[in-house]
Amino acid sequence: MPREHYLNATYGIRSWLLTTDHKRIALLYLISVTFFFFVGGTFATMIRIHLLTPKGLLVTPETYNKLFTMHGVAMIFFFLIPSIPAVLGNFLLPIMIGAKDLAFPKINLLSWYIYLLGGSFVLYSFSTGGLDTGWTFYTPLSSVYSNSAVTPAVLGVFINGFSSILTGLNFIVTVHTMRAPGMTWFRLPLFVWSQYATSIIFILGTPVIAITLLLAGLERMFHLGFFNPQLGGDPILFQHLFWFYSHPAVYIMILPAMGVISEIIPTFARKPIFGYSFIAGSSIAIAVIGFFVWAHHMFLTGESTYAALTFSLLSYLVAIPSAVKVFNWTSTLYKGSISYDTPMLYALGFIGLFLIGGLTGLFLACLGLDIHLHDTYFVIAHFHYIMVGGAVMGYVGGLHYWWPKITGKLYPEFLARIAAIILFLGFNLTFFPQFILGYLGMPRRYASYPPEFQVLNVMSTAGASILALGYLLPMIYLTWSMRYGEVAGPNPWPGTGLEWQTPSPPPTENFDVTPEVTWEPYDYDNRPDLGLETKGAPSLAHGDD
Amino acid sequence: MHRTGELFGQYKTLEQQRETASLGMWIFLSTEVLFFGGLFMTYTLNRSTYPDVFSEASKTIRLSLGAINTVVLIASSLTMALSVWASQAGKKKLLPVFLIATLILGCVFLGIKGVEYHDKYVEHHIPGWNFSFEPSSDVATNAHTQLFFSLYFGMTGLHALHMIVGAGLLIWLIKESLRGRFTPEYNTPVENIGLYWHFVDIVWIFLFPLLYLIDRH
Amino acid sequence: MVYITAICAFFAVAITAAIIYFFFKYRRKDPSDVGVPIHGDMRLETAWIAVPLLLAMTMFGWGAVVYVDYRRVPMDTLDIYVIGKQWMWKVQQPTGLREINELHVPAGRNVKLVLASEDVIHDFSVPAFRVKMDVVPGHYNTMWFRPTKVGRYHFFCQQYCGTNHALMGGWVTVMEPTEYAAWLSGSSDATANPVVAGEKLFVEKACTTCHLSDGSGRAPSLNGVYGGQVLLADGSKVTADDAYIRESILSPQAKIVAGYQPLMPSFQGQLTEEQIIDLTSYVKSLQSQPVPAKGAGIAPATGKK
Amino acid sequence: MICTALTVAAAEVDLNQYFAGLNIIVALTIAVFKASCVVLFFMHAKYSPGRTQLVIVASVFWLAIMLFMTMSDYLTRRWI
Repeated sequence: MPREHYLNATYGIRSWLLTTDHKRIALLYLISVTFFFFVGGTFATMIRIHLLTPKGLLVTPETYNKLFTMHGVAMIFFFLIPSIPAVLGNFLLPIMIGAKDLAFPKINLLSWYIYLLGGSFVLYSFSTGGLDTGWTFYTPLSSVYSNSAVTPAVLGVFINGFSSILTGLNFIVTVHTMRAPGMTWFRLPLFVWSQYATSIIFILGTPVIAITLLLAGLERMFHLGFFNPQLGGDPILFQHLFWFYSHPAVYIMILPAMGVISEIIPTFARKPIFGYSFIAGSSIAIAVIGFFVWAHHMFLTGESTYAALTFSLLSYLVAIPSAVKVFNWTSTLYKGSISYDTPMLYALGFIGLFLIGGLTGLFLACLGLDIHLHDTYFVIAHFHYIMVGGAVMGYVGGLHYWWPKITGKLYPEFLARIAAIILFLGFNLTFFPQFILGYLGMPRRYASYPPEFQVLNVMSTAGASILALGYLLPMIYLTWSMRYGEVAGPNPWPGTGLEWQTPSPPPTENFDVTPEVTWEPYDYDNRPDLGLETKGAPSLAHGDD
Repeated sequence: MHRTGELFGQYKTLEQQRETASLGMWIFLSTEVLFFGGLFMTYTLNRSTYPDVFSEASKTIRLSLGAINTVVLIASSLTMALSVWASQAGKKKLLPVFLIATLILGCVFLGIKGVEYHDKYVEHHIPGWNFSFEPSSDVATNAHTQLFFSLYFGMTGLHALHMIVGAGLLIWLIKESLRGRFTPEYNTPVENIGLYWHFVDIVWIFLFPLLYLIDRH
Repeated sequence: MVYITAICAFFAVAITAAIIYFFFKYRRKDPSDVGVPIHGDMRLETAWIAVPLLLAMTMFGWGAVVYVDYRRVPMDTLDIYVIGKQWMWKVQQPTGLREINELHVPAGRNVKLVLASEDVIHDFSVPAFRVKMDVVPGHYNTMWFRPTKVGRYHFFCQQYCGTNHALMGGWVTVMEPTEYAAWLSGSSDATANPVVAGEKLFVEKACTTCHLSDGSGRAPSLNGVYGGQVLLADGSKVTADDAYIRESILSPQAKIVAGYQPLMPSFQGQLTEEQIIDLTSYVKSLQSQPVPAKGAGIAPATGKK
Repeated sequence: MICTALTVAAAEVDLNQYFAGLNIIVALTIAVFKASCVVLFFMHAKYSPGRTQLVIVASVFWLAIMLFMTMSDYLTRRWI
């Protein structure tokens, strides 16, 4: 007779759709987020095929504009932002701090329904006329001139904002009040720290974009003039308000991925993370300073020179905590006991890609260079390195890392390593040429381009097809493993966090007895319960240099 | 999750549950601050761009109504604070009285707001709908006045919407308090809805000078 | 550019190398091995906060110098008006010669572009000159560059502006100054002269009823206004540049000249950006006219009647 | 509380044109005063745990950031 756990505790569609179990809600999110990923991915594929020839291969310029807009909206608002927080965060955060559930389970379920409602508005917009404003919804193009279905899309993103807000609220409160005995702030796993930092952005940033898009929607419906210069409004104000959220939103996407990486690296190097408090602190620093840099998206709108100088300076400051993280991860590898398991491949891939993405950000934050690079393919390549190379690699890596916990099954390791390598290579081939394109001056959002850019575009498209394969593979074998995979056991890697102390899959109430935390995070040396041979004095063992 | 009495299964003690709910409410309110913040930002910029037009337009709103409403709303905040006190002190008879007083004051506020909106309708000051502004027929001024009224309706409308939600919550509270559900040990809903109500009051405290008072002489 | 690339490349290579090195060096040799417990090092942390910070500040400083230089337009420029409109660029040379999706400029001279949009936000970008600027409806932006090499270069619209965004581009032609002068005079004709067109508009729109040149009208004389300091009713002063004149035509109530009543109606919606430029050119042409003692628009005449 | 409402009414009737903007300053100072009273006493923030106070400070701070940094763009445009 199989043990009872959260998956088999109750049966039937109602027990899923009305569940308040954070683990089941995480799976609901997993399904819906994956759906939007493939919607966005389909658009991306069409974009890349279209750009094979200078004149455009596939569609009219009008359709092309809709494709990249819908790609952006689906990927950013409905995949990247909820991906790690709402799937992995939802599943793991309560377990990692030793709680039975989030602080407000019903609100958690509500936020999934809000997500669905927002998502259906957006899908409605996609299927009736599409959306051609760019994901940035710049006014007055979106509020006056566009002929596409802007209103439902704006409403959809507006509604979806509340889903993020409620998730963030739930996380912050949970971390504050629901920790198990002994789980002090500096014993929290770094993943929890990163989720906490992300939630700060959810709480303080998301309402601003909600009201901004609402105003833009009202402007479109009732011909008001908030952002319409012909009626005395100011389109630049829209950009200020938009980026007040949307720049921190970049950190919403990357911070949780950084959290995942901070979990994977110590596990597969079998040693404590280097500079725990600096990694934790840098998450918070990124969340806070990330709010003070938004107008670096607007250096060339005619904003004041002084404002531009301030925002450029602050943008450089926000680069420092990210650099600190990278240095600390790299140092964690030093004298570790490193294995080649799939999550580790993703984590190392993440560092490499994030490094390139982050360093090219320095180019863009530089006022003088931004004059040339702004709104070119350089920007596209930069943020795809951060978001796909960073956030998606982190998400997929985390999914692999915790897959045994979520499903209780192991995935086929060999296939998974192949997929990780394919993803890494395909990604670089897709986006590295775009840096060069951007440097040569190819503007973004172009349905057709001068012929001299063709070679690099073809390379990029070739890479994209490899990348697409790289995404299909995990999709297939992970689904396969749910049924046919090997049984994982509670702690296959082994990891040190509380989530590995409970059976896989965890019982509905997460722990059979409330755990008490008596150890420091990632402390492999003092954990006889993991069944590993421990080292004595640090400097004597293992190291030969 | 199972529930024993008023304690939900994910918590260990009522105390923990109360703290959690209170923190959750505060964080929700901080979200609300920034939600209204976007509107305040739009207002600030436009006021600084078109100070004269905005002051001209604000003169057409009836100050007396706004002032009465301010008093009414602050009074309702007071009765709300008294309700929270009553629930904490275990005055089960008094609690519904204060709650009903709060609700009535809230409705008076909404009623007066309705009168104001009606005025605006009569004067054709509703943006996007037969809008016209007499003192000047100038296109630009007209557009900028319309901007003022868009903000006026946006800000007070969103505020009124919050009031309506608050009134709904109050009705639920009154019903539960009549059943005697709230005790000194368990009064979180009263407290949290109280916090919400005070927040709505604070928004109005800023809306009133910004929309009615500045440069009106 | 080279500097930043070098620094970035250095870090990228160094860290990647470190990762790869560690990856193979500290490969797990025995399944039950654990790593050496090293928890951190204050000195290292301080170092890798301080060093990148310093490097970042030098990058910032260099970028700031370039940017400020770009945003401060030099005095002796050749002024060309560029209007963006879904989905074409209209260019107006100083002589009034108009071009569409073409821009001719002389080599070796500072060129200032005054950018206006008829509808949505566009962006005028010449990658070969490393310059671009958003073209925002409702106000003017300016950009400048100094072409050095004769030739033809792409320009693009670089801010997404709707369906045919990708087709909204053209060519900048850099010519020898003498060739440019010849080209200008060769294809110019009197009717295209913006000053003439502006003067005609000035009469048509009945500006002349109030703005009398001798300063006796209900509105200030415009002689000598352009480029001068205007004293406003609230006591502040403003430079009468293109942006000020545009604003005065479209929302005259925004800035009232000291000593005058806010009587002027707005011309918002009645003039295209091109007509506004014509009017501005006309006002500009009055720069050299004698300023009347009474009723002048500019500041030195401390205007209280 | 009600008396603060009266001061608003009083401040409003005055012609505060001793120097430009005094009106705004007076009106907003009173508003801030009233709001802080409500927060501190009605909402018991004065007697709340530190983290609640942190939430309040954070939201006001972020609002200030948004207003201040955005306006800093608009108000310095003419400086160059």
